[in-house]
Amino acid sequence: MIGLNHYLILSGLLFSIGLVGVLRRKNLLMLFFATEVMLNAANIAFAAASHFYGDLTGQMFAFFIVAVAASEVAVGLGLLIVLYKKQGTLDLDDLATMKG
Amino acid sequence: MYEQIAFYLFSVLTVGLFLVTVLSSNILYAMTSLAAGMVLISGLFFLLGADFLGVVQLIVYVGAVMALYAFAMMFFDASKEIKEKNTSSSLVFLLGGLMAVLLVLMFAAPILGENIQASYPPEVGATNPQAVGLVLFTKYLIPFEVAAVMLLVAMIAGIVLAGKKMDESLTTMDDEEVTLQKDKK
Amino acid sequence: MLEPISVSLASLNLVTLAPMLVAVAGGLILLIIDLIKGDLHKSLYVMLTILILFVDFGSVMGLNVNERGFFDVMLIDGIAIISQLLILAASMLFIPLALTSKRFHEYSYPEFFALFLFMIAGFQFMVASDNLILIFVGIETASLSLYTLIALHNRYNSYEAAVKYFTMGALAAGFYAMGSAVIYALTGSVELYQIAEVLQSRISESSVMLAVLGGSVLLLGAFAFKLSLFPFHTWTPDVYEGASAPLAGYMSIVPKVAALVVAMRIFGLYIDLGVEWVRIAILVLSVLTMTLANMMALVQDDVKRMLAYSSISHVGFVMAAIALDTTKGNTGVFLYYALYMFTNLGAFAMLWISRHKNRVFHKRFDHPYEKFSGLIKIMPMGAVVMALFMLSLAGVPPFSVFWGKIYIMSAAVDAGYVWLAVVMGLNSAIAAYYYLKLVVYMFLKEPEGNDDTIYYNTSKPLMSMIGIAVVATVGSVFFMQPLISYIFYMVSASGY
Amino acid sequence: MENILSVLIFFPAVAGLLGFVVDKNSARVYGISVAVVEFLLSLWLWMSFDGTNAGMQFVEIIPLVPDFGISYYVGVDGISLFIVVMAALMTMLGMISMNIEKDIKNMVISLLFLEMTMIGVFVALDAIVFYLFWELSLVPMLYIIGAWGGPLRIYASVKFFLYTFSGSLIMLVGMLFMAYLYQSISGVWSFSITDWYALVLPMNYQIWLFLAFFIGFAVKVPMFPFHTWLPYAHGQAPTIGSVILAAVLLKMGTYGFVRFSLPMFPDASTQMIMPIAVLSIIMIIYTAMVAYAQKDIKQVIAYSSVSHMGVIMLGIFAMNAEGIGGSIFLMLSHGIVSGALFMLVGVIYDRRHTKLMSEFGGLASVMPKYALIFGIMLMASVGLPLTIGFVGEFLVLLGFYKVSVIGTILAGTSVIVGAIYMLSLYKKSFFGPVTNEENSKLADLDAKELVALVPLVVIVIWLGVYPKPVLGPIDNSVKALLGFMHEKAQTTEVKEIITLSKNIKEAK
Amino acid sequence: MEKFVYIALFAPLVSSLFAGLFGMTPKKMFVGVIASLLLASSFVASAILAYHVNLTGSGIHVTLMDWIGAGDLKIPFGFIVDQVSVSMMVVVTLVSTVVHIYSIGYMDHDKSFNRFFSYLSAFVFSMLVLVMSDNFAGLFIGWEGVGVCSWLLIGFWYHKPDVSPEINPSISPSWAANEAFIVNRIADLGMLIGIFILYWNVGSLQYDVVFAELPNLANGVLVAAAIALFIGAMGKSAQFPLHTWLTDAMEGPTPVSALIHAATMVTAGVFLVIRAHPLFMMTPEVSYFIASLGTFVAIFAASMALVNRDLKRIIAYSTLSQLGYMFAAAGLGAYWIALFHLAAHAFFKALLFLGAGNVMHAMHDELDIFKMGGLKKAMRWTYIYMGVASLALAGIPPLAGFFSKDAIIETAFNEGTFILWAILVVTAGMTAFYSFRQVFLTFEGDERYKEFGIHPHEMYKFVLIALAPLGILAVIAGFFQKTFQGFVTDLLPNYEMSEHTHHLAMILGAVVLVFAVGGIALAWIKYGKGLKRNEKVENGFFYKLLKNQYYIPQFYAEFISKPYAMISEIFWKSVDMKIVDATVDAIAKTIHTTGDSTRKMQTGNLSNYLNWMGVGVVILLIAAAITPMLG
Repeated sequence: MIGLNHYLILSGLLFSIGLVGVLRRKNLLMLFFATEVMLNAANIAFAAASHFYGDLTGQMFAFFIVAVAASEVAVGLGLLIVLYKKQGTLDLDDLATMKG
Repeated sequence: MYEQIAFYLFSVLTVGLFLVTVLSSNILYAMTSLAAGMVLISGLFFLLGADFLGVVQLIVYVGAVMALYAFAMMFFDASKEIKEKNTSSSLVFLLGGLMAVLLVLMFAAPILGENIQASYPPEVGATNPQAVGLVLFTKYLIPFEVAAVMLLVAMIAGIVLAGKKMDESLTTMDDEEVTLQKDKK
Repeated sequence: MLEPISVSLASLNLVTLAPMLVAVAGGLILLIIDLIKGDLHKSLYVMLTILILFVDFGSVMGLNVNERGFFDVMLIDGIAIISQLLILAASMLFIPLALTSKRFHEYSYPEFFALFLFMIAGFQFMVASDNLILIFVGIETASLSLYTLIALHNRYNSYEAAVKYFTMGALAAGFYAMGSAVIYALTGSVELYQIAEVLQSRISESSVMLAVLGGSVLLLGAFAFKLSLFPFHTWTPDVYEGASAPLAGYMSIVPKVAALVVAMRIFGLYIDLGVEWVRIAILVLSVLTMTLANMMALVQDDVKRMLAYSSISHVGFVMAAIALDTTKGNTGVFLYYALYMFTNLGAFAMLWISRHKNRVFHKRFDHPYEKFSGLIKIMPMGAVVMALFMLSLAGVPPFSVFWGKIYIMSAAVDAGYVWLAVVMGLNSAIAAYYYLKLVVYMFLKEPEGNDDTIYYNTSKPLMSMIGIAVVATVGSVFFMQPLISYIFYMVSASGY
Repeated sequence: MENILSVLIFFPAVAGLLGFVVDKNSARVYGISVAVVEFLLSLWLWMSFDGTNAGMQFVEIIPLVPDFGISYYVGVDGISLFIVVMAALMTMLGMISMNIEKDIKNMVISLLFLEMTMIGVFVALDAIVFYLFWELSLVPMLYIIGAWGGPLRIYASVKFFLYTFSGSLIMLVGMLFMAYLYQSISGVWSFSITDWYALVLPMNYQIWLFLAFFIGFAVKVPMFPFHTWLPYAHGQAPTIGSVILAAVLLKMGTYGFVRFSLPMFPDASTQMIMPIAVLSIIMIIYTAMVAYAQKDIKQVIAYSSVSHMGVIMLGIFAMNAEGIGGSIFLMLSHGIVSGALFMLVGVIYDRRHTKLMSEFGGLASVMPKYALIFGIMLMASVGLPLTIGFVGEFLVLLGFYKVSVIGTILAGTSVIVGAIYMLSLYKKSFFGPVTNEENSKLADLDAKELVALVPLVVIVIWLGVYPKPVLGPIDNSVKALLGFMHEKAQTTEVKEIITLSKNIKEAK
Repeated sequence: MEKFVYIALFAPLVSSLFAGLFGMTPKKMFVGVIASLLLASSFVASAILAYHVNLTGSGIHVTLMDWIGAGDLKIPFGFIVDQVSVSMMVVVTLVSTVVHIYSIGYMDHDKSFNRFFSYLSAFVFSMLVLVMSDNFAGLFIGWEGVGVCSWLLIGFWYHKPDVSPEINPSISPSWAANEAFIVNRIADLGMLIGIFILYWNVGSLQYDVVFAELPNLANGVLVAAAIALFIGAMGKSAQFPLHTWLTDAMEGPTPVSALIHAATMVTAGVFLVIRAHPLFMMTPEVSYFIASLGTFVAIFAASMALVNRDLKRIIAYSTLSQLGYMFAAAGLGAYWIALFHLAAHAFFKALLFLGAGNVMHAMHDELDIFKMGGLKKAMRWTYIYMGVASLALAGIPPLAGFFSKDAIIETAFNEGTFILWAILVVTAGMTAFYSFRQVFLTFEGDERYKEFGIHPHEMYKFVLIALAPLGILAVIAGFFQKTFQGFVTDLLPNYEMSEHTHHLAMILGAVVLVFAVGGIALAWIKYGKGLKRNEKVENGFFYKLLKNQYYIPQFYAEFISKPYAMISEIFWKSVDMKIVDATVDAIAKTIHTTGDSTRKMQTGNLSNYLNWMGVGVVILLIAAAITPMLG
């Protein structure tokens, strides 16, 4: 029988994968992909818990996470565009004028 | 039985696909596998009876978000192989691995509470979208509206940031230049 | 078919929503005005914004304590009211700073003001709810606006700042989502009061302890980012440096207040449940934060970055008060920010009016210390005012921040954390060094470079804002009593 | 005039604010006028003071933050009265003797603010108000040292500020804890010192609180080994800065011990007699020897200040009326004498722009008046009877004898080591032939300097010959203090250590 | 009678202040005259008081005002004129008056003439406070006051440069002044401790109260108090080992040496022992120690005087030696004899010094007696005065010294302390020898000064006349021994020789006389006809030892002064700067370096920032995972 734990573990694994992506990616666009992975991992957990409690709140949360993800993409891409116009690259190693 | 098979199938596939997403150095592979993983996740949602969420996942993520990324990818001319320097930090994998171990440990526990009353159970006899709609437009009306504002913000932000006006910066221009530019218009 | 659901309007308690509605509607109005007639002067928008904020402020004042609305999603308790008032007051102090004598990019957008109002609405939602979903959506609304506002300053540093902030914010959002998911999986609820109830019954299950703590860790990670606690603070100095000075000052107050309120709600819940671990974790983080940030501030070459680190340190200070989880500690949080607000905004405003479009004094920094050398000779009043702010930030009595400091230290002592108070004291001493450094530059050194260009961005509105800040900083002792009793009443009324 | 204390505190502050308007060239006169008025006000305070009343007089209470127990609460007793008068006097004379041209207006304003804070510290009866003035006094001093000082002025001023500031923050924690204890016992918040007196605390609390307050005060005193900011501060400060610093600011620390530590923690204080005595004796001998090694006249006097402060500390912890009364008198006398000595160093510095002893020699031939006044102050500094310096030192040593014989003998070496460094200083700079050509044409004291110095000479002799008008009220208040401590002490051993005068014992 | 007390006491103060008014102006003759007149009036008042006291047999006690009142301590400015103090007053004011008049002549050419009188009168005032005070604190005022005046006067010629000790053992007047002051301070500390002991055990510092209370005190307390007070006395009276300052003090003008360092101030220690005799009587151990030390100093100082070539230093050593006699007497309980010797000594020693001053005046400040000789032609009166004074000092009857010193030696015999007696007798012989060695080398023999082109001349007439009272007293004072005894023993315990001693008195006197005359004769043989130097003796160990004052000054310099300076330097440079201050700075530096290294985490690279967040969360999670396991 597949229980909540199975889903949660899956979610945890995906979350970790997303984290790895966020931590290692140097290309901003690809880094954003990884954040999507993390949010999706959370969504799975919500949907699963929602299912096993028979409660819709989790689905609601997942729903809003999707909305947030979409908004973030819009703003994030907007930022990337201005940055790209100025810098010509999305490599975040080049993004270090301010430090110390 | 089929639920188990589906779960394990979807799970293994999503994990694999997302691994490709975060590890591949080809942005096209990464994006494609991300999109595919999201489709599979919507499959998990269906499996969990969250039909509406599954659909939203498909439409919003796979449809809208991925399309945006695709456009962005083209805009940034990133379709070619991307060279990332100093990515193979063992620290990253250590952190990711530790995180995974800890989360698995955490989730392996009997996390499902007993005797917990569902606060918002699906309306009896309603389909999942109906039930979702009922909750969304009563209890979660306010977050819903705020989400609308958020999307509006995102839209304005996207427009403003990507707009032509950002090309020249008043911030770095001297006063004379500002007036000059105004006159030009 | 399903039965239609009827909900009475009265039960919705719409008034709880009024302040946010004002802000959102205001933002929309500004957008519409822009649509109808472009090319209007920024002063119009500034004044309209102030008016909207004023109405917003009024509607918050009109709220009753401890009300819920809209299917209990909205929670108007004391801390929600105080924090909204703080947010609005800080916003009203901030927005006139747009009226500089020089033109800056962001103020040429009417959207700037609309986004600003949406952001405020986001913060208001964030503090006026105990529903994790609404909190999340509120945070994101506010954050997304804020990223944009930073980027709109439109120079390379501000993009860099916005991107850094955004990316780390996205990671924090991931932590928040996952943390909420864990909690939801544990309790089947996303509403804090229900979570508290369920957790109360499950706290004895040792097998889920890791999950309970793990959820708190993920949330703590998210809020530590928002509050810039060590080691989640790394964005702060860069973002402050990249943002315009007033916005940096604003960021050191309003988002922090909002995040602190939520942190108070969430972690207060844990501590109330007797999860000492959370308290210790917060204490460790906050002590690390104030100490290390202070030490880093010590070695800065730029005043703005120094102020950035100092604001991190101040947050550490305040965060420790939350860990105390006493009414006095929580009162101290708001008191501190109410007082810190004036001083800090004043300090950043002083930077703002000394802001050059080109870097005259240093090739990287806008506000290197050298810029302020011998200011007492060039602009005595300016130097005195800046020194006043610095001394206040250092906690020299009787200036405003001192009162906040002793209140929080007193709270720590009351709660039995004398060592914490000592750490706070020692940190204040370290902090005094870098504030003093600026004072030393201004008063004790000879001017460098051309003198007349320092206060170049000045204008009447800026001066009056600084005037207000000075009055509030110096005269704080006279409004301490009403302030303390009001805040204490509000905090204790909402049970924190 | 019942609110004379508030007038005393805020008159210089208001004058300082108005000073911004005064023209640069008139600033000096403005400053002097204000200081004179302030001094006259302080004399009025003395005249209206009832010397037979040992308690607080001219008390004013205005609640500031009642919820938190903070109020504007001021008053004087015999212990603080004279320090206030001295603060006003030294500010006035310092201002008169001041020989600064650069940014004179800023200097005058800083001095006036400094005067406010000094007087505020000594009349405050609310811990927070005390702390407020205490910290605030650092700011003008920082500016005075930093803006008009020598080559290392910034280092010196920042060190001064940070050192004192760090110490006092620990003290602040102590105050907060004290308030908390008061609140937990009485149920109301109060930072009033007189309220705190009423608390009878358990021993372990007393010790910790004592230590917290100790750190704050010890840095200010400055006690060994917290003293190293002082030579820098003095060495770099302009004359006026050193005068005020030595005359008044250092007294804040010792005053703090009398006002806070003793009556609030009598048991802990008696417990700490020995450690403090050891530190004080080290201070006395060690810094006197360090003073002897100095090459710079001002540094000698700076270190001698530390040494004398050690004697004051010793007297405070003698726990009898002779010792404490002597200490307070010594605070006054040290204020006047060291202030005068710093002024005198300033005189020679103005003329020669050096303070090294090796640059001088034979000054007595060239500047006889100067040498005379310096000699008188020197003798007062080494505690010659019939000068102001003797009374206090004698009483302190006399009082401390009760505590420890060996300690008194060791501390008594201050009369020897003090004579050694002072006389060798005098010999090196004033005696011998005029070897340096530059010194042969030096002008003797001018009218301005005489106006500043002669009153000090008069006081030095007057109070040396007839200290009663000052010692009387001090003695009254000290006896009351001791009586109070005796009553409050929890164990009989402590009660025995706190030596009451016989007339108190008889009265009971 | 009170008004005479005040006249006696304050006339010198008025004189000092009056002279002080002109302190910075050029010489004014009237300053000296008025000062002398005021001093004379003080003397007259003292004499009247003495007469009064003698008549009534009781002292006069006046209280001027309160001085210090704190706790239980009440110190008034109280003065008591009783037999002891009035004797001292008379001696002090008499010698002072003479010295003042003398100084008008002696300081004739000094540009600081007025200042000198100011200091000198101030000294007299302090000395009077010392002797007249009715309590220990008042005594201490005078005690310190005379110290300061002594400092001022020794260093009167402060403008002289320092020279190496080989050239001038005193280095410079200012150096000698400082030495005197500091050495005295060491002793003063003892005195202070003595005062503290008495206060805390008696509760008062008034003589009468203290002495009345003494029988109730424990022996230990008494001994401690006696020792502490005697340490004070040792400093002022330059007893071994605090004696070095006295010879160096000869750097001061000669009237100062006469007044302060011979007649008055240095006897303050003896006065203290006499004043506090109830205490010392109750502590026989201490008294015996005092006597022994006195005896030791007597011979010790005399031995150094044997070889010295410095006119004033010889007299200074003799002063030291005579002080030893006085202490011997006081320590043996013969207080009145001590006081008598004190007075007699004051007269002839002052005379001796003043005579030496005349010689100096004549010799243009030359002090080396090897460079003098044959001065009797030019300075007949001075020769007579110095001869008389030396005879008195040597104890030749019927001069004053014979009576007073003989009594002391007799006392030593009487007490059965034969060793002391023997030493004192030998010392008497030595005294005679060095006194006359000096006299003969100065006035007799060949005129060695001529090589140096000096033309000596006699002192002013009025000065010589003014010396007459001292000369007369040096001769006749001894005849008043019985009167004096009768007078002071109203207050002091009487001391009579035992029957046995009484019988032997003549023999004992004869023994002493033999030694004295022998000494004079030896001096005449060796030096009467002129100076014959004996290289062999001068290079001998003993000669060198004595010449170098037993190497004690060198010892002090090497083992006290230099180490003190060195340790001071170490304390400053190594301890204060390198340890104490460096610790403080190190703390600040550590904070700073920590900041500098922590700031490195702020690389500016977003990836690092994200990693930091990851690290933060993972560490917290690990902690969260570990905590439940730990319980």
